[in-house]
Amino acid sequence: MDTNTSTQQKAAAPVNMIQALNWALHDAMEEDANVIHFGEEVGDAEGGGIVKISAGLSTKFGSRVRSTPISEMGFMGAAVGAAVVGMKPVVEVMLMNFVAVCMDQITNHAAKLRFMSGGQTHVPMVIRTMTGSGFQNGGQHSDFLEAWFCHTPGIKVVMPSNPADGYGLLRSAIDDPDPVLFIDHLNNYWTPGVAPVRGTKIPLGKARIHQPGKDVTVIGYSRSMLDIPPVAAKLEAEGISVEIIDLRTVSPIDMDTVLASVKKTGRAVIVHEAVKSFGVGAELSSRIHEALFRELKAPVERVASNDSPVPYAPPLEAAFLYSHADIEAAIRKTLA
Amino acid sequence: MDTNTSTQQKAAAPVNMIQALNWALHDAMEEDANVIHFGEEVGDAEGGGIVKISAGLSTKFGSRVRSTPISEMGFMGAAVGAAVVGMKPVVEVMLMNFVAVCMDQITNHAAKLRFMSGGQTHVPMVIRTMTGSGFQNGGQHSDFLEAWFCHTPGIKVVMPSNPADGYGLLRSAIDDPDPVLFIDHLNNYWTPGVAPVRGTKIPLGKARIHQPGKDVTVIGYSRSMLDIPPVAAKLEAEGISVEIIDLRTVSPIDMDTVLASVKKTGRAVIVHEAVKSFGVGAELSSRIHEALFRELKAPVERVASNDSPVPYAPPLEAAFLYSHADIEAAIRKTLA
Amino acid sequence: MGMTQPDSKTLVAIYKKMALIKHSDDRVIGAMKAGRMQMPYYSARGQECIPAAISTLLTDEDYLVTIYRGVHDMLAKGLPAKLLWAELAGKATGSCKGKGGPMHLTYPSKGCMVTTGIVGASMPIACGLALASQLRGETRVTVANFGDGASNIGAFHESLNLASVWKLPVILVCQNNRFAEHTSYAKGTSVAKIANRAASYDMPGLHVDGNDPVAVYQAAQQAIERARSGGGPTLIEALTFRFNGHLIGDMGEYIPKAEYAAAVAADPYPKYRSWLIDNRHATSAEIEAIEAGIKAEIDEAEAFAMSSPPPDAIEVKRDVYAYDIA
Amino acid sequence: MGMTQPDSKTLVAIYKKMALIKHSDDRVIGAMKAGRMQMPYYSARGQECIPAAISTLLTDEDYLVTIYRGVHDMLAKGLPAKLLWAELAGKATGSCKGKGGPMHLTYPSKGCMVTTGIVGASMPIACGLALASQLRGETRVTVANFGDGASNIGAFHESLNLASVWKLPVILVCQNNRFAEHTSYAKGTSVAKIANRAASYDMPGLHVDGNDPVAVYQAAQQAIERARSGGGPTLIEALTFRFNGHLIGDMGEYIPKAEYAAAVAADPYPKYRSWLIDNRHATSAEIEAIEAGIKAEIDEAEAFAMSSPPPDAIEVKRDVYAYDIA
Ligand SMILES: Cc1ncc(C[n+]2csc(CCOP(=O)(O)OP(=O)(O)O)c2C)c(N)n1
Ligand SMILES: Cc1ncc(C[n+]2csc(CCOP(=O)(O)OP(=O)(O)O)c2C)c(N)n1
Ligand SMILES: [Mg+2]
Ligand SMILES: [Mg+2]
Repeated sequence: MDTNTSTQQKAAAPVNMIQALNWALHDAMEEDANVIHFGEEVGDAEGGGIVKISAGLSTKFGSRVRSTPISEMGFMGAAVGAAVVGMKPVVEVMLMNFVAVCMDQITNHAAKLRFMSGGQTHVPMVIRTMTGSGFQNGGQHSDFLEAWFCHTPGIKVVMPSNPADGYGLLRSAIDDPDPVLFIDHLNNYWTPGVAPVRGTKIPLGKARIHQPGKDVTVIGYSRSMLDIPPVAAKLEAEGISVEIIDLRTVSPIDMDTVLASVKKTGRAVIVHEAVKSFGVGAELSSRIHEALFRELKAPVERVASNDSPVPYAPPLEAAFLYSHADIEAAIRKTLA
Repeated sequence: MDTNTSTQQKAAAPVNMIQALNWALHDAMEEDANVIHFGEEVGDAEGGGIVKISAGLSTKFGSRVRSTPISEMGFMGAAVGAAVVGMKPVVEVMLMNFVAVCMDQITNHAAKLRFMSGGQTHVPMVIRTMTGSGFQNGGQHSDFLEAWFCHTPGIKVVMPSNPADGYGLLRSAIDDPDPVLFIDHLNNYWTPGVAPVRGTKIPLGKARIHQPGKDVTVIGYSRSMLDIPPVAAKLEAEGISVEIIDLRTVSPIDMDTVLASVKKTGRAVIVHEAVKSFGVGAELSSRIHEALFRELKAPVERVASNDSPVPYAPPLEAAFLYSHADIEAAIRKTLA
Repeated sequence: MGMTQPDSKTLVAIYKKMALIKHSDDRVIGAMKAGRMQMPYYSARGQECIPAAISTLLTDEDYLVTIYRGVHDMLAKGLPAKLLWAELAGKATGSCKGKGGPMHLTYPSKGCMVTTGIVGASMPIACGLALASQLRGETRVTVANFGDGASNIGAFHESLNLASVWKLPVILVCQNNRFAEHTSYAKGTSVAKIANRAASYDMPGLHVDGNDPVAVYQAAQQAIERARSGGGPTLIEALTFRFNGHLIGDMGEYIPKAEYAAAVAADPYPKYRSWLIDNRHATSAEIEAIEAGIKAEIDEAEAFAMSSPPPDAIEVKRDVYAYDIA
Repeated sequence: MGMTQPDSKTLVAIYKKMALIKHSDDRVIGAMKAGRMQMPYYSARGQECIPAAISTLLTDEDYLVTIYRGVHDMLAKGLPAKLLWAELAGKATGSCKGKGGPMHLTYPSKGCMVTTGIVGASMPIACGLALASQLRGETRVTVANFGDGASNIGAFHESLNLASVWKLPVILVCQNNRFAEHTSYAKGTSVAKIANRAASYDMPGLHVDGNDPVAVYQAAQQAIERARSGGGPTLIEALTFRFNGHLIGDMGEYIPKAEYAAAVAADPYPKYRSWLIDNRHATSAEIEAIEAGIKAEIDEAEAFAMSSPPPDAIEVKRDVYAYDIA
């Protein structure tokens, strides 16, 4: 990896998500001395993060980048405090399940201080974390928990699916005056993609039409954006035209883009890795039904993971996650 | 309050929720030595709980009832450990927002140990907590957060609305072999209601038809069951017949009862105090649309609180919560 | 690090803050009893000399984080009484526009940064404020208040460890009033002195009589000098008592009668006034003038609060994010 | 409380457990390197004498809670190697039916109650197991394992305080291997010895050489006797090292070369074997026989794991609740 050599950001050379996020951190830190970064193992002495997203940053930016003791409540609260006086902390929670030990600082503090102080203070911090099944990490290291935070007013939730979006969204998340939870997925860290252009920021709250289509809208974000396109390609061969939307920001949802698409196609399918019940898909589905009930040709379908903890053994992990066949079946169901 | 005098449970004399829950704890502890109870202030030396739900229990049951240090992660984990070897802890989290300091033991442990151990262990514990806006308790003491736990496979969520249900559901929750989150609401602790009959348990996962009706199904639970009936009564006068369902168990939802009702009425409105976006209403709405799309006469409506933290000043608290007028408008919308 | 005996001017300044806290508290409770105000109110009556002495050593640049029982801390640090009263009354003119209430008092221009209602949460946030000053090369210090009960929660441990390994300029002030809600110290806390827990973090731990303004002042002075000069954090445990229970309405049945009587007999407020006069730091007339001034200030604050308009309903849509929702 | 010098039989029993842990670990890593197995595997190679010595003092009735790096603890306590290997291999015959994996090993019939992947979480759960025995009037004790890094998280503090105020029969064993993932002890931990933190909870804190089975045995003996006789909890810090990094694949770049070399030179396994022979607790032949027996046991375990069927997909619907879902 070319750590921090942001001069190398040429649209031509493909890079992976790790590189893109590393560049985003680097560029933000270089431009604004208020940007600081901490979390377990993020310093170069500790390897620059477990997948090296922070590589080179402590070497270049010194004490603005710090490896922390294992004390998520402590350092999450420290991020809140620093943000209240205008620092812009990017704090890493190594894996998403560990938010469970520091929810209080995120949901009772970061998300609420602007409101509770009557706007006197605000909390411009980013919480970066990663997750995903498929690595035999078992029940306590694999969950997608974005719905908890989507249900928490005051915080935004961003979940990129590719390197260029990752860069652009992380830059915007760092600029944002309010707390942003930024969730990576482990499944495509090393997959090359189009490189970001230095300084190109992608606004939060704007979805991306990944592929236009006419017959059905399939909405994904994060990991499911790896799975929807191949299914769509298969159906394309049969003459089924799929419009794919990558939400990118999961809260607030870009309903304008979603509704415009579903108004056109009359059909919608939502795909996410988080367990199905009470997930993000439920909110999207209800909003689409509420807004377009008369225009819908079929009920909105949800494709998501099994309502269980994430299992360890590979065949069970496969059974936990939705399959491509599930996506295909859901699309066909809306067309039936 | 007649603490623990369960002989006094006569269906004739109305009692309030506090008394009903106290009886449920008492009767369960009397019948099964494995039932233990702890939390902040629950011992009689500390007043028997801040609203006295635990009054008399430590006096009668000794060290099986304990006031804890302020260390929710510690004592929640202790409940998990005790449950794993067959104790049946009822652990109190004083107010719902404080679950944010002990989420890890609830969601990563209590909810998952049965699955992760391949069924070798299970966690028969009850987490009791209370919440509700309208008491000027501000942003960190008033939230309904049930959706977080509904989205967590392995744990059940129970939210009673009246004393008899409170008693019967708490008894079943204590009997249940899996963890149950039991959420009271502050708004009707002191409202008298029909007394429970000693030993009468209400099965988890079964909704209650509060009132039969023909034109529209209104689904509530917990606090919203105070608000739906008066609105329904008002509309009744106009000839609008409302069927009211009290979910009682919010996860798993009794979809059989819900769908049978909506199949009949063709219309549904969901009302809860939690903030609207990504709330329980979203899951219900999507499931109803998914199952009854062709039968529905109008899209399912959701009535819930404003997507903000709970404010302090009474006029803002009033603006935060849905109003009776909101419920009425939603019902009328489905009929339009 | 010097142990300065504060001069008369300082001693009187401390008294003035104590008087403001004490009288404001009496008046709030009076207004509540008379039905003019209604709220969950956590009186700190009895604990006033702790923030009064500490904040005399702080500037407006220094940061404060406190808890639901923090009106005394906020007043001592400079939150104007008018804005406090309007906030307690839930008015649009309150420091938090009526959105926060007693548990979330905030007033950044005097360094009153955060008030939390979650036990333990003041400490991690204070570490972050201190981290910001450290990284910016400022000499500000941050004071974090918390109770004895809070010393048993995880956030205490994580914060003290973090403050120590990062040598943060933070002063952790445990106002030990012997009770956590209705739970007595020993039932919840496994150590004889909370100050001793500092040893777990290679940090000085000072144990002082929290009812003695001079003792508190001297301990705070050491801690603040240490923090300002880059020496890192200090834990101060100040032993005190709260006279009005956990919150208004609490009848204190759980407090042994003799313990309560002894605590009231040791009420720091009249004791300190006599001490000031006896030791000629102030005359009775000067003290009377201070009290009269404070009475006027609170009269004005109460009148302001009562006559202010409530917030408009639209405010629930504001301050959730930087932009308005819906 | 006596400080018994363990007899030869006990010393050899400890060795046998060490050998089982050591050889199982070598073989797992071998199988991974050969591509026969794949998993996130947290080797405890180097730490084996801690659980080997402690569990010699425990019965099947005593409870154990450990962490992701806990294969050694589980084997020492009695989790059968076959069931371990099948679980690691993700097979239906694994102790957790392939649902848990290395981070969630469980085997209640030998007291192996919970393995957690969340740093710090072993301790509150252990308090609950100990509470159950206390309330039931049993003499069982509970052992909770955790790392040096875990001593900085809130759950440590809350658990030790709770264990102390409730006098719970729990032994808190910190296996201090000097690193938390890639972070060295001093970067994360503000105290010279973790055992010293026991003072914050009015609890004995024992600091021992975790590579010396006799020292570990004697410390554990004190702690277990204290717990069994109602004396309450003890914190034991056992100094050790992990030779295979945080997890397999970790190349250890963050470990100073000299530190690593010194640690390997102090490898407790060959050292203890020589000591046993030199001090005539066992003959070379006896040791060889033990090793051969263990080799056979692991051969069998590996063959069992490899030949076992994977779990059926329907298993994701089972064990979520007492009933099957969907
Ligand atoms: C995490 C958490 N648990 C429980 C509570 C409820 N609660 C509010 S104040 C309090 C007692 C705190 O005691 P202490 O720390 O001694 O402070 P004091 O109120 O005596 O000033 C408790 C248990 C809370 N606010 N937060
Ligand atoms: C709450 C939490 N935070 C972070 C992690 C990631 N993590 C796993 S192991 C580990 C290091 C733990 O170090 P230590 O306690 O010394 O135990 P060791 O691995 O050295 O045995 C970390 C940070 C986690 N599992 N849980
Ligand atoms: Mg106190
Ligand atoms: Mg370690």
